[in-house]
Amino acid sequence: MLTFTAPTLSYFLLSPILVVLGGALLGVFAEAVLSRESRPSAQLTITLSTLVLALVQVWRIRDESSLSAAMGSVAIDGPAVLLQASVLILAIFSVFLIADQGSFTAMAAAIPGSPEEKESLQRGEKLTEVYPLTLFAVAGMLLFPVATDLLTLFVALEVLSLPLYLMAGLSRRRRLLSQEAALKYFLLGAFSSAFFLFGAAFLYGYSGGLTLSSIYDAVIGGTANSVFLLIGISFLSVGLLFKVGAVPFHAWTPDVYQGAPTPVTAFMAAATKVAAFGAMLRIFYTAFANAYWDWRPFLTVIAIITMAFGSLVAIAQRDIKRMLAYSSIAHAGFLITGVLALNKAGLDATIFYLFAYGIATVGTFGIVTLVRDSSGEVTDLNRWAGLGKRSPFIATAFATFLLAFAGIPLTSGFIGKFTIFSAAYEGGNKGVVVVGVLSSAIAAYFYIRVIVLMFFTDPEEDGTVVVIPSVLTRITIIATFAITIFLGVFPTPLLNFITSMATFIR
Amino acid sequence: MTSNALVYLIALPLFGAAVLMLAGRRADRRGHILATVLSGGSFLLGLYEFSQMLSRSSENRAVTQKLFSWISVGSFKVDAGLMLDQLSISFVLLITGVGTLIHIYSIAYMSHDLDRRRFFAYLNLFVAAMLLLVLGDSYLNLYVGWEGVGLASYLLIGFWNQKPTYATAAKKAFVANRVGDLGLSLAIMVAFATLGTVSFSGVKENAGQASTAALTAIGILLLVAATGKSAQLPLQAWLGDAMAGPTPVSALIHAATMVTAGVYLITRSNFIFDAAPIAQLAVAIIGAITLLFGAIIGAAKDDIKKALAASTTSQIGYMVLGAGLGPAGYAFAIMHLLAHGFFKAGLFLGAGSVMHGMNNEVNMRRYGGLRKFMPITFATFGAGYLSILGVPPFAGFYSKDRIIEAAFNAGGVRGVLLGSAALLGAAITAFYMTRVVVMTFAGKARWEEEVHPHESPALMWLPMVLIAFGSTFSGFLFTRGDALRNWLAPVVEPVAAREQELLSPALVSILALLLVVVGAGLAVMKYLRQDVPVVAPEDVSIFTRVARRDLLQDDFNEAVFMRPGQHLTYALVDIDEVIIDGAVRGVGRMATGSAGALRTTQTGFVRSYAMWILLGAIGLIAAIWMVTL
Amino acid sequence: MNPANYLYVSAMLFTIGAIGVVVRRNAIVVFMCIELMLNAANLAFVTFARINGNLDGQVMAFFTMVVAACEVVVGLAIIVTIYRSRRSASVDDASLLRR
Amino acid sequence: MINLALEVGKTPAPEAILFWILAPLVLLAALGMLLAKKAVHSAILMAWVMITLAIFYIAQDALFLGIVQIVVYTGAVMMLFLFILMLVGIDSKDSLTETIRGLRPIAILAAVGFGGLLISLIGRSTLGHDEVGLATANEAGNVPALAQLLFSRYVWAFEVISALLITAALGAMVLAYNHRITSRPTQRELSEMRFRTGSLANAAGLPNPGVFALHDAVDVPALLPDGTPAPNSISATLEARGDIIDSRPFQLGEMEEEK
Amino acid sequence: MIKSSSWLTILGILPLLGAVLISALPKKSELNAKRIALVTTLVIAALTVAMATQFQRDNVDMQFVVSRSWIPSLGINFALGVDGIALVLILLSTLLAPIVVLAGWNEATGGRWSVKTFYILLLILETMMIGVFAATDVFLFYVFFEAMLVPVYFLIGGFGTGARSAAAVKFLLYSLFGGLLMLASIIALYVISGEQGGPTFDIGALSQLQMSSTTQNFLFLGFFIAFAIKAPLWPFHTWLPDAADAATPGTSVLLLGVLDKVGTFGMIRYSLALFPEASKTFTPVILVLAVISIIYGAFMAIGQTDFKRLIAYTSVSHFGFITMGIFAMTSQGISGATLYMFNHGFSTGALFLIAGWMAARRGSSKIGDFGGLQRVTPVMAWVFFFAGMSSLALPGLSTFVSEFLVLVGTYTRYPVAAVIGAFGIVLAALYILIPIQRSLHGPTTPGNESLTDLNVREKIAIAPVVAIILVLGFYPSPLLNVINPAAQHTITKAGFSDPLPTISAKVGK
Repeated sequence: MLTFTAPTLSYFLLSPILVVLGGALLGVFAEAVLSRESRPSAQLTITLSTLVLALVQVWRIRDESSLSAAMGSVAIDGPAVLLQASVLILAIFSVFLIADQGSFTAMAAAIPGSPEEKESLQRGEKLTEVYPLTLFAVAGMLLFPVATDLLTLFVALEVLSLPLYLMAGLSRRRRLLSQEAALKYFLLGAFSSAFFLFGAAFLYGYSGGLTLSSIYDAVIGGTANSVFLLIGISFLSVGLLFKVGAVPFHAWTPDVYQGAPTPVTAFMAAATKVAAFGAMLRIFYTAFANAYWDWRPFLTVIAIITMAFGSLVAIAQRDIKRMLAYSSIAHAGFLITGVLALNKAGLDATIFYLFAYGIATVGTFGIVTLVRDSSGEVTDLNRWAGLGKRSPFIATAFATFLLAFAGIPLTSGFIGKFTIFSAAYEGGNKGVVVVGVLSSAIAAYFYIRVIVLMFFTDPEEDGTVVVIPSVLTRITIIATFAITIFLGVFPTPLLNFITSMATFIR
Repeated sequence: MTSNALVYLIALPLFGAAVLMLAGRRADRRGHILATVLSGGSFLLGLYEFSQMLSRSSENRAVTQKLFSWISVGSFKVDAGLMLDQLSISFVLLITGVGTLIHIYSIAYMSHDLDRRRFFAYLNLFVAAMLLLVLGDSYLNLYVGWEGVGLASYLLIGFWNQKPTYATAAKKAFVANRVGDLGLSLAIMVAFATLGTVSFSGVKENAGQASTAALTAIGILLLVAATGKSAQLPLQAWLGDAMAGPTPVSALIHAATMVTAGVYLITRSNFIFDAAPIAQLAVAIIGAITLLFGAIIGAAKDDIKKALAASTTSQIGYMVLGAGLGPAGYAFAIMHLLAHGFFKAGLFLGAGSVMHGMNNEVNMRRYGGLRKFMPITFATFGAGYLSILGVPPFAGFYSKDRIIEAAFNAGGVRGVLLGSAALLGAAITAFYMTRVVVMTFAGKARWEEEVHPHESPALMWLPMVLIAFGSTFSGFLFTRGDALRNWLAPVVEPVAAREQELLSPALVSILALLLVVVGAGLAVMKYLRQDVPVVAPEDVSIFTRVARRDLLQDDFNEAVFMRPGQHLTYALVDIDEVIIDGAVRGVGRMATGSAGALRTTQTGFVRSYAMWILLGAIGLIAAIWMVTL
Repeated sequence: MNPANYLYVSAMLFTIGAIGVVVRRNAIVVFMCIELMLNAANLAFVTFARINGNLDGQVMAFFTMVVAACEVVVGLAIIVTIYRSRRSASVDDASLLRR
Repeated sequence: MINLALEVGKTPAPEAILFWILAPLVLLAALGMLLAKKAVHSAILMAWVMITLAIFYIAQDALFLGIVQIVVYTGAVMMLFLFILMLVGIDSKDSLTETIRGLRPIAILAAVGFGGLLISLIGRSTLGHDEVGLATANEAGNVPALAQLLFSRYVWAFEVISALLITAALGAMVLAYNHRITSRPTQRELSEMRFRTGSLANAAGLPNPGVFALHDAVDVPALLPDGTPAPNSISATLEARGDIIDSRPFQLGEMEEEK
Repeated sequence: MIKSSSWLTILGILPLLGAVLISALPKKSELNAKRIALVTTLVIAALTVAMATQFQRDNVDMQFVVSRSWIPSLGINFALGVDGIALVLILLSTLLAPIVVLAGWNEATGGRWSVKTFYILLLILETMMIGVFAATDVFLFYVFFEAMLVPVYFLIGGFGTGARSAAAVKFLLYSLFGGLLMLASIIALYVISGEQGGPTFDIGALSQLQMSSTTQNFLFLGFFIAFAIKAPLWPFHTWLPDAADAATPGTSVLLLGVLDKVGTFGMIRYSLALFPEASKTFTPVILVLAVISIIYGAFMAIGQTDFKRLIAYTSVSHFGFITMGIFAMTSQGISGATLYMFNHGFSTGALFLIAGWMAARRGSSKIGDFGGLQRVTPVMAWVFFFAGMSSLALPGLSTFVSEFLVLVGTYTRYPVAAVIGAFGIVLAALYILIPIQRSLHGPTTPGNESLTDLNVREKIAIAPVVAIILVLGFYPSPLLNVINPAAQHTITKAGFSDPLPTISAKVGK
């Protein structure tokens, strides 16, 4: 007869995740008990305090290092803390944007154009379910980069994905597009997670265990030939690369970025990238580290294609959100070079880049929410003409974010690119560096085109205005702007912090 | 020996130029006087230096003045230094002397011009630059003056640049000169690279150790420089057009001084040419060809100034020929240069006087019988005429015959050819100069009715008279006891004993005179005995027509340099636009195009997105399949 | 019997599912094909569990089923929403977002 | 073929027989699912695949999973599918023409390539050890052993997955639940509305569909007394699906004219 | 007295202070903005001259050195310092700045943005210019190098004429492209330095690195292409005419006069110093490009119909000379090239300012639209003529000294290149004289009769330029004495020495 030993979970180490999950449950509960009118403010309070509390918890566990927080399913180490903190900070800013409820439909179930929809809008109802959904997604994102077995990874992947699928379909305006985005995101997401799972199966078959450490051990001392390992790595990568939007697994990105409500786009562009790359880093740096000879070539090719494709196709975009989507594809390529580096510098640089990029992304989409006409957000690039004249500060902030994306010095993006490319060079991937640099040159073109449009083209009288941002949105934009500049000029504190923290434990 | 006064030779006229330029209209009233006084002051200073020099032994006559270190980089060290030796002083006196006279002349000649002040500013600038040219103690200093006179020449040719043709003429002069300057600057580079110095003394010292090839290269490049400045083939074409400038300018710059700078350069560089026989021969050949070339053109010109300009080309050809004969010819070249300075200046001033009295008419076919109206002009012109023909005892006789003689004595076929050319040139010279004199002063009056020829004012004829004295007596003075040759001796090596004499001096003189008589006679026959038509006859031989077109020099330049150059320019402009910028834009278009093409992969169909994922996965496992094979 | 045979079946099922996602147009069928892929993965897990002699694979397969069930709920909700808006369940009709 | 037969012969247990019977069937069913024109056929075939897989699980000592597979998957998930299928049109068919140019040949190539490569790779793999079998692991019974793992080693994931379930519920509610904005009209209000507004045409209720001898199906609109069809006699859903049969052929007047 | 280490920082901060002051002004006070800008730039110019007097001429080390840790985790320092070459270029920048402000007193009006913005951008640009020449940390240099693009971009695009925004974009993209290639090389240097004893960006330390020749060649190319674009060298030049055409005259002066020098400065400071071996390898190619630039630029200038484009192409030709001088690797070549950079700033600056004034008065910068200006606006015509003479390197004017040094320096090592390049002298006469003939000379053409001559402000602005051109033509020693030790140091460090005269070689035998 089996004897059952009760599992030991370190609730302290898991507290960030638990806090967020708890907050989400509280949100669901509030949804049930509170009146419709009081929900928005209550939900916002719950969500923000949850996230802040979680951030505090992350800070409290910063010096911990443990593989046994959850029976070996979770590793708490430096990178974990950094990535979780990044996710939480980005989530807080995103929630600020989400709280500006102009972007969400009042009644998701109502048929677009139906009287119910109109009625609900007229009554000024709010879709407060977004908050708990966001928290669930955040919980998944917190877990994804710290999970150390394939099972937890898979569960975390789904926990972070499902709410996002839903949230993508909740746009207030152009709901057909939004629902279409949700459908596409969902179908492709499920498709790719099937690949992930299939890959996990083969890795399990190869190593005889589900944990990353068992894979690591099997790579070093296993008796099997590497076929299963390779199949496993490949298919697992398909799932991960899908999440980060690498070519050729990128196709969902522009459609979903465009269709989803802009605050959700901000959230998923910034935070999902952190989570997904965090997981990638952990998996490739720990489980697969010694098999780098097998995965590096194909990941190199993907990095190159991704950078080039993203930069190139962005040129042809006429919609600001689609353009940013392709830009995010290109950035995924740059980030993969950091994974490829497979050294400490690469780890540090990738984490820094993720944070810097995420901050700038949230800021960028925050500004996108502000440019509107009578029918909602204006994302047609041509109608952004003359924004610099209408609203110089917003335009300047936007230009700064774009310059950060382009990697112009004195912005965080430059430090990010510099560190990540130098890590890649150090890792021996000189070709990738060259392609990266050339892609940056191409990318500069379309960023600059937007700047030209904003500053050097005369505005058309087409009713496009920059609305006065709400306090929360304003905080988001100002804070992200400040961080972007600060990290460009004085990156040292953060770089040092990351360097001192970021070491994976196995 | 050092002197502190040399710089003032240059500074005086330079100061004048600066004042006249900067003061603007305020200096309109007295400016010309200031300029003339300063130029005269320079002349007096030159005379003073000359007298000082005479009081020293021939070895110690040269004086130098180091002003400051001009350029010093690594071993390339050039001081702003001046050097006045026997060769320089000859030029200084010519420049300032003739220059001052022409200043005086111009006061009257330009009295009606609103921009007279500007004219005098240029004149002073020219004098200063020319003095710098002859006083510089290194090739680079010389170069400064060299281009400076080019600038002054450009400004003066284009003095009336509101006439587009004059502006073009000025530009042409500058560009042609620049080609020559290129030679000079390259010569300096070669000199520095091989000899490590660019000062005259240094080059002279080191020339002995340099390879003949290097020296030949320097020599040829210096010759190129000389051809540009001195209007020798193949860079002669600008001089005729340069007559666009006011006539005093033609007298001073394009006859007496600047155009002879090439001869100065070659003579100054005698140590190089003496060690580079090929270069020296090239000099002589260029001189010989040019003297004939210029003379032939001169014979076909109806414009009095252009005829004289062609004559200048021809006469400088003599000088260059002389300089190309080496030690045997340097002194004669310089002598002819000085004599030419007088008589050609006189001729030009005479021409100016004629124009002055003829409402600026330059077409000799519109002259005739002016002798009666302008006696003084006729007399001074006549002195210059006789001098250029080489009639004894006028100055030209001494210098030109010596050159012809030296040419014959150059030895072998070379000597015969060069000498014959020089002799033939003398005959043609006689022809065209007689033609000029006859058409202008003799025969019937052919001018239009409203023209009232009159003698020029004293301010104009006085300088003409003084210069006429020069053209009459200078030759005699120079040759007396080989005065000039001995004077120049330490600068240009004293001539070696004559090895052979193909023709005796007397024989040369007789031959030359004979030919002169023939040439003059022909001209008299053609232009005095027959009536000169007012409009140039069109039914003339092909040779005449070609000569009238300046022996096709402009056509040649146009066909060989200008047109291809223009076509090249237009082609390059197109290339820049279409190919180079086109490539840049093409990269942009390629990016946009491929972006547009790649964008179509985004079909909007979720199934095709899934297909991408599937294909990606297939790509991955295909790669695995390959590596594990 | 060689358990690898199950793996072959699993691979084939996975392939069929993947192709189904690409070629079928009805969103529900597409979704079913994805479920097929998950099941194929499960079969692989179970087979590997047997090969490796531990039950982790079976636990994983069990979790997969739970996840799949949740996915089904969310997925079908999305599909129904779209159907209500467009009166169509064809994924091809949802192609407004492009370029 | 011979090899195959030999292998079948060598297999000691009935598992092999089971496998070689069911494996082709499951693949055929999957293929059928892929190729079936009607969605509902696909769903039925899918259910068969799942049941077969459950049998495979049981055959591989995964008793618990096999049962769960049948109960959860075949029982719940597939029912959900069928349910939704009913909702959106049970017999809607995929049209045969491929809308995306060139997709079909690529898909066939991809299928062959993907499957072929995968199988060839699996065939090439070695694990370096023989099949261990689950005898030891299942010593105390499959279910207790699984429970042991589930509640100790994997308890964290087990906890987290609850978030997934809540998300799913919440999501379904967000997307499907149409909360009432106005209060529901009472019976009285409804009847007042019926009589006081507009004509009295609908006062007696809508006509029933298909009231003919030839046709009494719900998808045939009723004919009004004047002989015209009454479109509002059939369900809006059928109308939306386009599943309506024209009622004109059954019109009375036409029959008279035939005489 | 100011501490030696504070000089450069003060110089760099002052313009920013001015910019802050201007931005604090109320929106409408244009005149005050101009005044502040003028005063600030004048003060900086005066301070730079004062600093230059403190410069120890014979000390080849960097002077006025300041080094603070900036991003220690990447080994990046805020390190400034100047040698003779950098000092001269900083002088050029700060002297040109007040001239540009004064000369372009009204050029900011009619721009896309307020006059205030123009001067703020201008002052920011001045900081960048000082920084880029003073940086002794490669990373810092790169930051200035790239960040400089932003104000220029806005200056061209916001205040220029014609197709300004297209030109600004072309300029920016071109420069960015080059900059990114350089970034790749910088990254490599960083990594290599990390492998050889600690990552650093210090030029001195980087020049000690051991690199395989292949690596060196590639890294050299990364730097060189960036500089060649900046300079601009054929065939990377096509952005320049567009930019110069579109920008305001003042901006163009800074663009041609200072910004482009960053390219040639970079070649001396970085290409030669960091990659001596690769420099040797690529010298033939570079010389060919330089010679092509000289001749090609000249021909293109001859073929232009617009003053601004013409001047831009003359610069292509001049930059050919500068590049040739640099890669001749002789002290005359490098000193000459450095001096050339300084002189070119003033002579081309003068040309551009006057072309700008002419265009402002006439409303067109087409050469054909002018005619007979010498009679109408004599002073303007004369100054243009003077600047033209300077541009064609008339002896006695400053450019002659530098051009001749470049040619002599090149000839001693690469005679063929020097000889072909020297043909640029002749072409220079053409490209200067043809427009002079067409616009200044000839009869006054319709539309030009009533143009006004230079006013007092303009005369004051241009006078120092004329004076500098003239004085340095006769007395370049103050600059040469500063440049020479640094130039000598550069070639010595690159492993070269001046070729001896051939006769001394012969004598030596």
